[in-house]
Amino acid sequence: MALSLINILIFPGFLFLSTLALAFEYVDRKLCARMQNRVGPPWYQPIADFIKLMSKETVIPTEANPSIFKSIPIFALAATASAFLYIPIWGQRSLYPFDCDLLVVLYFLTVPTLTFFLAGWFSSSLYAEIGSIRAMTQLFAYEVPLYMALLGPALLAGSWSISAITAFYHQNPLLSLLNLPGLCVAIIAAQGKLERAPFDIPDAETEIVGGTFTEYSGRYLGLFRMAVDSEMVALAALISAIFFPALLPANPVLGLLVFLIKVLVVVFILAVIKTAFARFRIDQMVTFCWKILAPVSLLQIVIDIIAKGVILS
Amino acid sequence: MKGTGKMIPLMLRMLVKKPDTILYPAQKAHVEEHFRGALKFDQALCIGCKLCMRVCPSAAIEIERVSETEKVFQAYVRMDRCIFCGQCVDTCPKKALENTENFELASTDKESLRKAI
Amino acid sequence: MLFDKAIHWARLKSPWIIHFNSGACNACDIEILAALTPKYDVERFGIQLKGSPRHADVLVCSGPVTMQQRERLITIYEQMAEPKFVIAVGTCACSAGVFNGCYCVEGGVDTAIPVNAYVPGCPVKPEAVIDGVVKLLKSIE
Amino acid sequence: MEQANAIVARLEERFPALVGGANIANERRIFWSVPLTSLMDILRYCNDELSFTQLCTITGLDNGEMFEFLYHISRDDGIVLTLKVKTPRDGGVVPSVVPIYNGAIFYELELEGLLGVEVEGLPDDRQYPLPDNWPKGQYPLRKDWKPNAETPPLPNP
Amino acid sequence: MAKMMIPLGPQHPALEEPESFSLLLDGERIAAATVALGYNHRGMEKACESRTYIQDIYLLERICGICSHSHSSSYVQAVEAIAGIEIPKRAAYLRTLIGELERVHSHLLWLGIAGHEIGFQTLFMFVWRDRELVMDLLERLTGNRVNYGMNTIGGVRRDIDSTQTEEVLKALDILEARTSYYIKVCTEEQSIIGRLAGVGKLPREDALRLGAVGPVLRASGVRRDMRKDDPYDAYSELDFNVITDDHADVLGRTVVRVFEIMESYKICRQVVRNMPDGPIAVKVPAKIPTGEAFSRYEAPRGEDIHYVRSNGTDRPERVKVRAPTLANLASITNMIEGGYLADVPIVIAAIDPCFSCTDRMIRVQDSRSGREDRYDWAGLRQYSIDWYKKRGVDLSQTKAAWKD
Ligand code: SF4
Ligand code: SF4
Ligand code: SF4
Ligand code: SF4
Ligand code: SF4
Ligand code: SF4
Ligand code: SF4
Ligand code: SF4
Repeated sequence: MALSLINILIFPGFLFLSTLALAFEYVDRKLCARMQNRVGPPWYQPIADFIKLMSKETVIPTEANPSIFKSIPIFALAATASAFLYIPIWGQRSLYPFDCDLLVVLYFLTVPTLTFFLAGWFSSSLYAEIGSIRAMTQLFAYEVPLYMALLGPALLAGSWSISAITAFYHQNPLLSLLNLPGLCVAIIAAQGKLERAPFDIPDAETEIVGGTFTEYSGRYLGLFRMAVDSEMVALAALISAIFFPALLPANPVLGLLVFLIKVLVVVFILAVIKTAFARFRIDQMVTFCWKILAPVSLLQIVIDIIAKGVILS
Repeated sequence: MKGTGKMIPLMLRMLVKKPDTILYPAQKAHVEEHFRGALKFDQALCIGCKLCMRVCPSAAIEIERVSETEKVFQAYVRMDRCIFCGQCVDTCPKKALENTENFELASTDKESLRKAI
Repeated sequence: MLFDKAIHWARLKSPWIIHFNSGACNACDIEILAALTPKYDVERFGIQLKGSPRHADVLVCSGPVTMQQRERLITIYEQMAEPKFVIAVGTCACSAGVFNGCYCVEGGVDTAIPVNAYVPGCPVKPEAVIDGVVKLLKSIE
Repeated sequence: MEQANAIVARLEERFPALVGGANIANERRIFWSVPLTSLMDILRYCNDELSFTQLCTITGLDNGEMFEFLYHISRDDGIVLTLKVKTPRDGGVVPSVVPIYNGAIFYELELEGLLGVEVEGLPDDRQYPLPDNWPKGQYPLRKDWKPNAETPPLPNP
Repeated sequence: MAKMMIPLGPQHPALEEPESFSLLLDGERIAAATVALGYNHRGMEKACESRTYIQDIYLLERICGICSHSHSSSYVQAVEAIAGIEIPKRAAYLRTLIGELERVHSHLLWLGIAGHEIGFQTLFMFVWRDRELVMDLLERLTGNRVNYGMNTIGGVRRDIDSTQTEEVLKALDILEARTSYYIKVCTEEQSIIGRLAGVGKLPREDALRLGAVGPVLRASGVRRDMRKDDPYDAYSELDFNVITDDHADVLGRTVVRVFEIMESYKICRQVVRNMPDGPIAVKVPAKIPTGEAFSRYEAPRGEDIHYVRSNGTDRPERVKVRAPTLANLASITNMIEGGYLADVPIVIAAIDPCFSCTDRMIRVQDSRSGREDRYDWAGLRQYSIDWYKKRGVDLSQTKAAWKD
C-alpha cells in the first residue's frame, strides 16, 4: 500500500512526471531558441515560471463560474498524471498494466483538450471562447488519425495493452519498422494535441491574445502549463513505448536512461516541427488532417493487417 | 521548387553555431561611434547665450547663471524629456555641449532624471 | 524563510511582460520587439512577451498617453494580477517628451498609472530596455 | 514647364473666368485660386479630361480671416495641381468631393473635426481624428483656439 | 431588418499602432463602416505652428518611428522649396542613402512581422536578426537607430567618410545574400504561401479608384513610385526598377516588398560609389520667406505628403501631413461600405501590408435583442461562403485558392 502510494505520488507518478515536464519544457524552449540562433532561457526557467505563477494573485473574471474555473486545471493535470502510470518507463512493463490500457491512456490524454475547451468556454471572454471552439474543432481533426496510427501497431502485436505491445516489438524489433508511417502521423497529431506551432491555432497569440487561457492567471495558469508540459512528456513516452521498443535493458537505471533518451528524441522532433512552419489556419489544419494524416494512418492499419496475416500464416 | 520545411536546414545548422546574441549586460553593449546619448556640458566654455534652450524641440535643457559676480553657467537637463536629437549640440556656438555614448539612463526615480550636467 | 525566498527568487527570474502603445511613434515599440530577437534575446532573463494582461507581471508602456488611449491603459493595468510593475519605455512615456504640449497628449504614463521604472531614450536602444528591466528587478530585490 | 503651361492653357480655355489665377511654382507644382462655386466643375474636368485621377489630400487652414481649402490632385507624370478655395470662417460650407475622388472621406472628416467647417454631402458623421471624449465645439486647428479647461493641460507651451 | 453595430477589433495589445473598426449593419449590407483611428492622434499639426522650423523637424520625424526619415525629408523638402534653396549634391545623395536604408529596415521589419502574424516565429527571428545589420549601419551613419535626425533645413547634419563607405558596402553584401535567402523562403515555402495567397484581393481598378499607395498599389499591378514619377534627392540620376506584381493579394505585397529590398541595395551601392564631394549643407536663415510648397516622398509604405505654408516668421503658418497608411486605410472603409458583412474579412486583409489588424475577430451585436454572435476570421469566412452559396454564387473557387 505504502509502496503504491509512493508510486503514484512520487515515482514514477506525479512528482517524477512534474520534474520531467519542467525539464522537457526547458529542453524544448532551449532547442527552439538555439534553432533561431539565440541563447534561450536558463535551465531553471520553467521552475521559476512555475513557482512565480503559483505565488501570483489569481484573478477570476466576475462573469466566470469560480468553482468550475478553479477545478478545470486540476482535472487536466490529474488526467495526464494518471495516463502516465500506464506507460512503461524503465522496462517492458508499466506500473499497473492491464488488458486495454492503451485505450484508457488515449482517453486520459483526451481529457486535457476537453478541459482546455471548458476552460475557455467558462471564462466568458471573447478570445477564450474562440480559442476553445478552435481547440474543439482541432480535436476532431487530429484525434482520429492519432488513434488509427496507434491502433495499427496494436493490431499487429495483437494486444490492447501498451506493456504487451512493447514486449511484442521488443522481441520482434524489425517489425516496428513497418510502423514508420504511423510514427509520422502520431508525431504530427501529437503536435496538434499539444497545440504547438504549426497547430497552435487555439492560442494563436497574434489572433486571439492568449487563446483558451486568456482569462487564466496565477496558480491556475501555472497548473495548466504544467498539464500541457506533462501531456507532452506522456505523449512522447507513449510514442516511444509503441514505436521505439528496441533497446530495453533489464537494469532499471539503464532502462530509465534509455527511456529519457527516447523521449528526448521525440521532443527534439516536436521542437523542430514547432520551429519550422507557419501556423495553419483552422480550415487548412482540418483539411490537412483529413486529407493527409487520416489516409496515411489508414495505410498503417492496412500494412499491419497484411503483416499480421503473413506472420500468422 | 515549392515545398515545405524550407527553413529546416538553416535551423539545424544553427544548433551547432554560436548564438547571435550579445550578452548584455554581462558584456559591454554595442554602441556605434558618435551615438547620440546623454548630454555632457563643459562649464568653462559656455557663454550663457541660451541658444540651446531656444532650439530644443522638447524644452529639455535649461541654462542658469550660478554666480553673482562672474559669468559662470550651469546646464540642467531633464533626461526624461530630452529626445537626444543633438540640435543643442549643433547650435551651441562654443561647443560647450556634447553627446556622449551613454544610453544607460534608466532609473526607478523620476526626480533623478532631472539633473545638472 | 526558505519558501518566501524561493518565491522571491522566482519572481525575479520570470518577469513576463505585456506591451502597450499608448500613443507612441512606433519606434519604441519596434525597439521593444527587437529586444526579443536573437541579437538581444531577453528570454535569457526569462522574459516572455504575453498577449493577455492576466498573464503578465510587467507592463511595458511606450508613448505619451493620448486622450483616446488613457482609459484603455488604465483598464489593462487593472486587469493585471498582483504583483505587477510598470516600466515607462521612451522619453514619451516618461514625460511626453517632444509631444509635450500637443493638444491630445495628456503627458507621461505616470499621469495615468503608477510607474516603477523610467527608461529615457528616443527611441530607447534594445539594450536600454534590458537595462531598464535589470534596474527594475534590482529595485525589487 | 511645357507640360505645366499646357495644363494651365487648357484650364484657362475651358474656364475663362480663371485666367491669370495660376501660379506655376515649378515644373511639377501648379497652384491656382479658384472660386468655390466652380470647384466641383474644375475638379470633374481635371479628373475626366486632364487625367488628374489621384487626390493626394485636402489641406484645410485658417488664415485668420478666412478658411482656405487646398485640393491637391496629381497625375501619373508627377504634376500636382493645387486648387485653393476660400470660405468665411462662420458658417462656411464646402462641397464633398467624394463623388469624384472616392478616397476623400478621411480628408474631409479631418476638415470637419479639426476646423469645424461643414462639408456638404459627406456621407459620414463620425468623429475623426479627435478622441471620443473630446469636448464638442472645439476645433483645434482654428487660429484662435487655445487649449482650455476641457482639454488636456499643456505643461510646456 | 434590424440594424446592428459591429465593433471590429479590438486592437491588439501587443503590436504596433492601435486602431479599430466598427460596422453598422443593415441586414446583411453594411450601411456604414467606421475606422476608429486617432488612438495615436497627438495633435502634431497644431503643435508645429507654435514651434520653429528647426524644432518641427524633430517633431515631425516622430510622427512615426518606422519611416521617420521619410517624414523629415518630405518636410524639409517643402521648406527648402519655399526658401528657394538648392541643397548640395552630396546632401541629396546622403539623404537618398539613409532613405533607402530605411526602406530596407522597414521592409525587413514588415516581413518579420508578417512571419509573426502567421505564427512563423522562426522567420520573424531570422529576419529581425539580419535587420539588426541595417540598424547598426544606420546607427553608425546617423547616431541613432531610429529617428535618425539626419535632416536639417538646407542639407544633412552628418557626413560619411571612406571607412564608413567601406562598411556600408560590406554590410550590403551580407544583407543581399541573406535577403535572397528570404526571397527563396517566401516564394517557395508552402506553409507561408498557403497563408498569403488569395488573401486580401485588391484589384487594380479598385486600388486606383480608392487611392491606395505604395506596395499595396504596386502589388495590384500599378507602376506608381514617387522616386520615378516625381523624383527628389538623387533619384533622377540613379538606375533602379519599380517592382510591380499582379497577384493583387497579400502574397503579391510580400513579393513586391522583398524585391524592393533588392532594388534598394542596388541604389545604395550606386549612391556610395558615385557620392559627389562638397559641402553637406547650406546655411538657411531662421526666418523663411512667405510662400507655400507641396512635397511628396516615396516612404516604404507609400507616398508621404507634406504641405507647408510660411508667413515670413521663424514658425510655419501651417504644416499638413498625409501619412501613407492613412491613404490605404481610407480605401478600405470605402470598400466595406455598401458591401456585405461576408466580405469584411477579405477586405480587411487588404487594408495594409501588415496583418496585425487583419487576423482578428468580429463581434456582431443585434441592436434589438442584444444577442451577440462571435466570429473569428475563419468562421466569418465560412459564413461568407455559405451566405453566397444561398444566393447562388459559388465561391468555392475562391476557397480553393485559399487552400492551395
Ligand atoms: S547668440 Fe550671441 S548675441 Fe545672441 S544671445 Fe547668444 S551670445 Fe548673445
Ligand atoms: S548654446 Fe552653448 S554656450 Fe550657449 S548657453 Fe547653451 S551651452 Fe552655453
Ligand atoms: S539633445 Fe535635443 S532634446 Fe536634448 S536637450 Fe539637446 S536639443 Fe533638447
Ligand atoms: S562670434 Fe560666434 S562664438 Fe562669438 S559670440 Fe558670435 S556666435 Fe558666439
Ligand atoms: S520616445 Fe521617441 S521614439 Fe519613443 S515613442 Fe516617443 S517619440 Fe517615439
Ligand atoms: S499626423 Fe495628423 S492625425 Fe496624425 S497625430 Fe499628427 S496631427 Fe494627428
Ligand atoms: S505609414 Fe505612417 S505610421 Fe506607418 S510607418 Fe509610415 S509614417 Fe509610420
Ligand atoms: S495593419 Fe497597419 S495600421 Fe494596422 S497594425 Fe498593421 S501596420 Fe499598423
